[in-house]
Amino acid sequence: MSLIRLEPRGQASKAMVYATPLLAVALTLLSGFILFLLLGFDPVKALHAFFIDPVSSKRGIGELIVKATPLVLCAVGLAIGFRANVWNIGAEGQLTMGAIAGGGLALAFYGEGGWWLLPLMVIGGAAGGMAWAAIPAYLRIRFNASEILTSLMLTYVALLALNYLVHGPYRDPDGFAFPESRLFEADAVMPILWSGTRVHLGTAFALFAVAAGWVLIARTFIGFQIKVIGLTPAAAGYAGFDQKRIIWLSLLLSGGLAGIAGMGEIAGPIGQITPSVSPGYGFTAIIVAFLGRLHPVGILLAALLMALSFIGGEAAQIAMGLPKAITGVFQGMLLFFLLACDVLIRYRVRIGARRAVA
Amino acid sequence: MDSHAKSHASDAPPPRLELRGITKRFPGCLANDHVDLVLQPGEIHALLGENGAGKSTLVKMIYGVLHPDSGTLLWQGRETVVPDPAGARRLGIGMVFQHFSLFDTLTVAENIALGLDGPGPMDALSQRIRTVSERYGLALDPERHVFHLSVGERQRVEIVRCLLQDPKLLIMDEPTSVLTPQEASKLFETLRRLAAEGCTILYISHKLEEIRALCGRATVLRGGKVVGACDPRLETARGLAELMIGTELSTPERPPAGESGAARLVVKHLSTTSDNPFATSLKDVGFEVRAGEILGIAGVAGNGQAELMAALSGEALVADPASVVIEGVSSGHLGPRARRELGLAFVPEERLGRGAVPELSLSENALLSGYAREPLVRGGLVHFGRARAYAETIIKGFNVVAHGHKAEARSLSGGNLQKFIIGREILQRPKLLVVGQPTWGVDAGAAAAIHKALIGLARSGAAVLVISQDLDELFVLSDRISVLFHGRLSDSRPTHETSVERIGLLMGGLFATPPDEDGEIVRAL
Amino acid sequence: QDKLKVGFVYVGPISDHGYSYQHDQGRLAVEKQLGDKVTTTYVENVPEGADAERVIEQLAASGHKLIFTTSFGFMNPTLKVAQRYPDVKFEHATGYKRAANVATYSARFYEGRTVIGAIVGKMTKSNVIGYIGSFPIPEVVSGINAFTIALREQNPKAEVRVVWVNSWYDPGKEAEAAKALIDQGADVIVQHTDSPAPVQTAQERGLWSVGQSSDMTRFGPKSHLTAIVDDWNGYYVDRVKAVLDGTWKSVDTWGGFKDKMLFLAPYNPAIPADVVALADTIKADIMSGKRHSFQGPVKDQSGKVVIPEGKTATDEQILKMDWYVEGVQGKVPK
Amino acid sequence: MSAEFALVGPILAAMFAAATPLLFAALGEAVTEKSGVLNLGVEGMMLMGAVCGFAITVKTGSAPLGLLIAAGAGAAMGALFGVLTLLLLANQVATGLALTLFGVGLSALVGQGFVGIPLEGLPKLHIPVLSDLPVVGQAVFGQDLLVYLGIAAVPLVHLFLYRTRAGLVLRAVGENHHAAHALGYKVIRIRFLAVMFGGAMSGLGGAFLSMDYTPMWAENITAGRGWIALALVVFATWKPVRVMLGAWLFGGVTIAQLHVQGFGIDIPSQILSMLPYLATVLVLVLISRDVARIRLNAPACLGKLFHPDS
Ligand SMILES: Nc1ncnc2c1ncn2[C@@H]1O[C@H](COP(=O)(O)OP(=O)(O)OP(=O)(O)O)[C@@H](O)[C@H]1O
Ligand SMILES: Nc1ncnc2c1ncn2[C@@H]1O[C@H](COP(=O)(O)OP(=O)(O)OP(=O)(O)O)[C@@H](O)[C@H]1O
Ligand SMILES: [Mg+2]
Ligand SMILES: [Mg+2]
Repeated sequence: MSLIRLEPRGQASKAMVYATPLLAVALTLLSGFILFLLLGFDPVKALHAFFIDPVSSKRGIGELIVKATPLVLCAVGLAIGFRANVWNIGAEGQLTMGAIAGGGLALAFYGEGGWWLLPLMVIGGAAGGMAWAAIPAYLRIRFNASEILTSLMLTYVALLALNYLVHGPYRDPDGFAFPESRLFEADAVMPILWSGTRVHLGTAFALFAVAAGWVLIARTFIGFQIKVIGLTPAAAGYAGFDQKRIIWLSLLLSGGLAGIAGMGEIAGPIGQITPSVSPGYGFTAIIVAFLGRLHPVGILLAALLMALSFIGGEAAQIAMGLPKAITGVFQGMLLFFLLACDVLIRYRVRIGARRAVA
Repeated sequence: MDSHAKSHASDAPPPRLELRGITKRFPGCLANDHVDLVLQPGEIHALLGENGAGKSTLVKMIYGVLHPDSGTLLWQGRETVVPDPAGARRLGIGMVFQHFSLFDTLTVAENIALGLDGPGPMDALSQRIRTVSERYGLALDPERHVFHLSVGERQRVEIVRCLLQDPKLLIMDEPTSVLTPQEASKLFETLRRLAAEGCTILYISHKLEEIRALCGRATVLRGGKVVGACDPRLETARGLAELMIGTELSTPERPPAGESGAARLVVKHLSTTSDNPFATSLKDVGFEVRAGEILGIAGVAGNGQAELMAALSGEALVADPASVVIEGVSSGHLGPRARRELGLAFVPEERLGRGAVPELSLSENALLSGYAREPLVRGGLVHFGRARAYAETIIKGFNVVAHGHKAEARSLSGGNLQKFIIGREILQRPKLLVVGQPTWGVDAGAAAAIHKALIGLARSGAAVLVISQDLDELFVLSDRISVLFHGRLSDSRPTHETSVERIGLLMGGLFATPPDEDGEIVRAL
Repeated sequence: QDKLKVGFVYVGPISDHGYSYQHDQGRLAVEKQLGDKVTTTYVENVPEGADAERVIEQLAASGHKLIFTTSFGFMNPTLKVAQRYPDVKFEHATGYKRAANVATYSARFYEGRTVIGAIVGKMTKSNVIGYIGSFPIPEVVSGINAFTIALREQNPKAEVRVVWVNSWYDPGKEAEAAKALIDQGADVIVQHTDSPAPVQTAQERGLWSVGQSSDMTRFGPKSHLTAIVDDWNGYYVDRVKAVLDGTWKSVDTWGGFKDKMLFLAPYNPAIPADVVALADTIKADIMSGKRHSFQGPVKDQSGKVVIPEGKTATDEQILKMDWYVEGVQGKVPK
Repeated sequence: MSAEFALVGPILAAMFAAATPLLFAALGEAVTEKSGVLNLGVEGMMLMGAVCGFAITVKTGSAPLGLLIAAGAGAAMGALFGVLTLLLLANQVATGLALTLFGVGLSALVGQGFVGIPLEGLPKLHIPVLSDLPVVGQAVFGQDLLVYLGIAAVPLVHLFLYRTRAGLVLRAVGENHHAAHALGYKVIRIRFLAVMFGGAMSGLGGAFLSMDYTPMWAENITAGRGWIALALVVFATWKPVRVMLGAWLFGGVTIAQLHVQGFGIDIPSQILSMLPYLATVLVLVLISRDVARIRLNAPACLGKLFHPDS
């Protein structure tokens, strides 16, 4: 019998819900301090570069928001699906399809755009992501094919499709045959919300998604159905909740949000269609969703933290030549601590052996 | 070894097992409070108590699944720590769990091998399984997967698993709640034989008549404490029940049925096919339930009850809409929600995990089915205030013991959760209520309350259909009884024109019949 | 006086021993030669997307006065940042857009391909050449064409089979592509991807190979004929000096052998002396301007003359090249 | 025509090799998942195996030692995952993804000094007559040793899972952890071992890449193969033999599309590159309709957290 053991709490501890992230960050700082020290970097400077420098200017805060935007959009949708046991891990592909569809509209109406073009692109982006997510949904419902596998495989297909398009049909005719589209014209570019930064309209969509996601989860009957299906499918069947509808709903919703995220990237900070629209936002969003405990507000915070760890890694490279690889290790540690500390919400740690029996 | 015994005269053989001051605390509840218990070799000893009295907790500690916080355990006179179930098995303790510890996708032989230490090669084990199961009359095919088996057969697996290790103490936690009377009496024969061979049996059941017939001693637990001991053969069932609950038991009155009213549920030529090869297909089932009456459907689980429940609730749709008619509306093609809106309410056999979501609060569980007939959802938004109020109405109206509407469903004892679910359905004022196994595993007090509520509902003009394997219960509740066997339903008989024996015989199909003629014979009887 | 801060943005890890590695060698040359007057900073593994602009701006904002952005995908982000930081000088590799404070530079990689085409033409026995392409961009397509023209000049029966792996660096995929080409009869593997896997595969099968980006001899000493190696050292040192001297101007530099922006890795000793001599002659002719990689008449796959007799391809034609010359199998993906 | 036919042997040979890293990783993950644990960190574990195996081989010159350490490194990553998910009850999906992120970074860090160093591949089997047989000679008898090891692991894992008591206990734990606990099995310990086995196999899969397939170390050398391996486990409904068939299907289509390109057929390479993914989805759709079979093989407790007192 071990000396340290976990004892279930009768009820989840409210205090721990808020305390554990702080504890995790403290542990990360401590172990980061040791890691940097061991690798021969000034730990105080490194941690400062990681966590403080990036957010000590308006531009930095703006960049943090820009980076968190697609993560929030993808993760809110995914979280709704995960709550219903719908394992969409292909948000990256849906994001890419959103970029392909939304960006395709920008190119199709190049030179003849108007105020209507951007709304059309948003709809197109959402539709592209939804269409891509509809395939796993259909295959799951009609053929019982695991959406884990199909959505992942379709991600690779989407990335290759994007690659094909930028080398072919989407290629800038005046671009010396380089694999990029034209730069979008003004009508097809997301307006900047915060001047002097790159914070764009996509952020408003992300915030709206957080609010709407919260209402959906916490207030609506659909949200209740999702919860029941996720926890106990048999009870959902008993209550008459339509699982197929929820599978469709959650895949289309997460696909649509991912599509908007992708379209927001190309019409926002990128401004054209390039072969790599996303550095893995769709995958990172899965971690974000769980770090945020599948709750929209939690996701917002988790996305900001993830974004900070990415940007902090760059800042540390620039400020003190910390190699990129260390960033990955450090990020992994942060995530491990965050995930591990959550145990304290439902369990309390008991030290000392169980009373030896008889 | 005997000389080590401390508390007994050195010439008397020590008891097989003695518990002294066993205490076990769970977060928020004291499940066992200084429990003392003595079990002699060869005795069949009953452990009685209401739901949540702490019976399962106590025997799990004997078997090494849980560990006491304090107290001592003496095995054959010697102070012993049971570290884990494997240790218990080495001592010669076997246990059949209340909730089966079986693995659905493994075969019978594999399941049994998992419960043995050093089971040897599979072929030899299969042979041993056959031998033992024949010797005790517990037929089993070692090669079948468990999810093919009926509940009764599953229990046989557990029993055979214990018997294979020649136990000196066999613990049985509510074994008969899933058996037909005939199966139960066969089990009793087996147990008596084992006892005669010197094996001690610790027997937990809520069926007090059984206890009276089987056990030579009984220990009664209430709120985790031992509150008494007796010889059950000298007590009445009522007396035992009152010992358990500590107050007087009220048995439900059954006022005579009034004029039976309009047919609320009409089932005609209901046949099902399923892409699940392990389901029992229903074959041309037909019956009707009228306003004001209770129809009982008897039968051993696995004869199509699950399929019938699903076809009635709408969880499974049937090909011909007209084969299920609710309130005059052909409903075979309607889902549960639409059927609820027609006036159907439904209590499934599985409470936790179908009738209620374990992790959700009672107010959310009130919403689970309450949304259909109570104004709990408005414009797509949940009205949590009303859901809470509804939950509190149920809790109050049905004496559900729980820490208010915020309590999670899994924190309730089986009986209290069942009262909550039945209350939730009844308070929706259904025109038709379908109930599966209303009191399985529920203690006598709660069972009486549930029976009273069902009868009350019927007398107030609703139609009630009860599907159960507990014949005593069906005879208390029903106006008419039918039997479901191999997917076919017999014609119904008024309860007073038939007997437990006859129905029991039909349920077991204990007559030689070519399978394709089952239906005919059932009908003929 | 403060040292000049110079920033470098790489698309891959500096440890790739290929494209980004070579750029970083240039940075190290700057440090070595001008270390008392400059400090350098690099950011590796920068994705070509929304992140690039942030990294570039971060460098500009943190006092870097000269910033090299070393991948095509950084073109538009570089220009956007350059607009906001008019007093910072930018150098963008392989792009075609310039501004007052943005210069561009690239190497005439195709010149190297002409030389190896001649070598391979002499070395092949099966007359089937396997060519592993990364992405069908003009730089790679013009390389294939320059190679094929020189190849067929030596060996008119030789043909080139191209497999695109859609990646600059994926050892596994490149090895698989090399195997497939070898199984189809190729006895020389030429690559325009950055990992040494094709060289290793050719060595294992006992066949010839040509490396890319850096000297890959040690991955296949028996197989590696030579490699086209990028060399940014001289250019980077020159440009940093220009900033220090105040003579920096926005120009477009497209340098070849003559400008020392590329060179060939040491020839495999197994190459016969006459072939080495031939290669050296061609190289010398290119440097002296006597020879051009695309010297008319050049026919496309349909047999149509695209570059007439007596003419050479214009820079624009090369920069936009999206067609194959005769002798290449298949079509350019579009 | 005959030219194309002559390619059957080489295509098969290349297919067996291309499938090997997937096979190792997916077999290991199948065992892990059979015990009820979903570890999405395969990519990270493969990378750690790849870099450690390579580094040790370079440093010591001993390939067997390198393989051993690769397996050990993968197992250590698995153990880390086990500590987090089995002892500290962290969410398995998120922890697996974090493990991949961590593995990518750590392997790059460890491998910094090993980039650009060449390594001899592992020895190939050459059986004098058999290896020279037409068509199948190369494919069946001329492969690298690890290729045979991967294939040999299939029946071994199958026998372990379905013919030994330990395998039975492992499946039982994945099927119903509460029941297994009630019977006295150490659910957490068993799962820990299964996760470490999965890690070791992933490590070997990664080491095959860095020590044999393309004997070198480069950041991210696995290039997403860990994800494909994960998908193959679902594809195979957790059955070892089907894992192998899935790996062959994927490897085979990958190789075949490269040949199609080599012949100069006028289909964009990106479209051809989609084929392995699409083929996997297609076959999955065809076999998924048998709900009962999936139910019979899917570990019912997959991804669920277990605590003995609740
Ligand atoms: N793992 C657990 N954690 C917390 N409380 C528990 C746990 N197991 C049982 N309890 C509580 O301990 C008490 C005794 O439970 P136990 O299962 O022993 O009752 P029982 O007498 O077997 O009831 P029943 O007749 O319903 O089977 C109950 O209040 C129950 O809620
Ligand atoms: N998502 C939820 N899950 C579970 N319980 C909830 C949820 N949201 C609210 N509740 C609980 O429901 C109860 C009442 O919620 P709410 O404040 O919406 O209703 P109210 O304001 O009392 O009702 P009314 O709208 O009629 O005024 C509270 O106890 C709250 O904790
Ligand atoms: Mg109990
Ligand atoms: Mg209110």
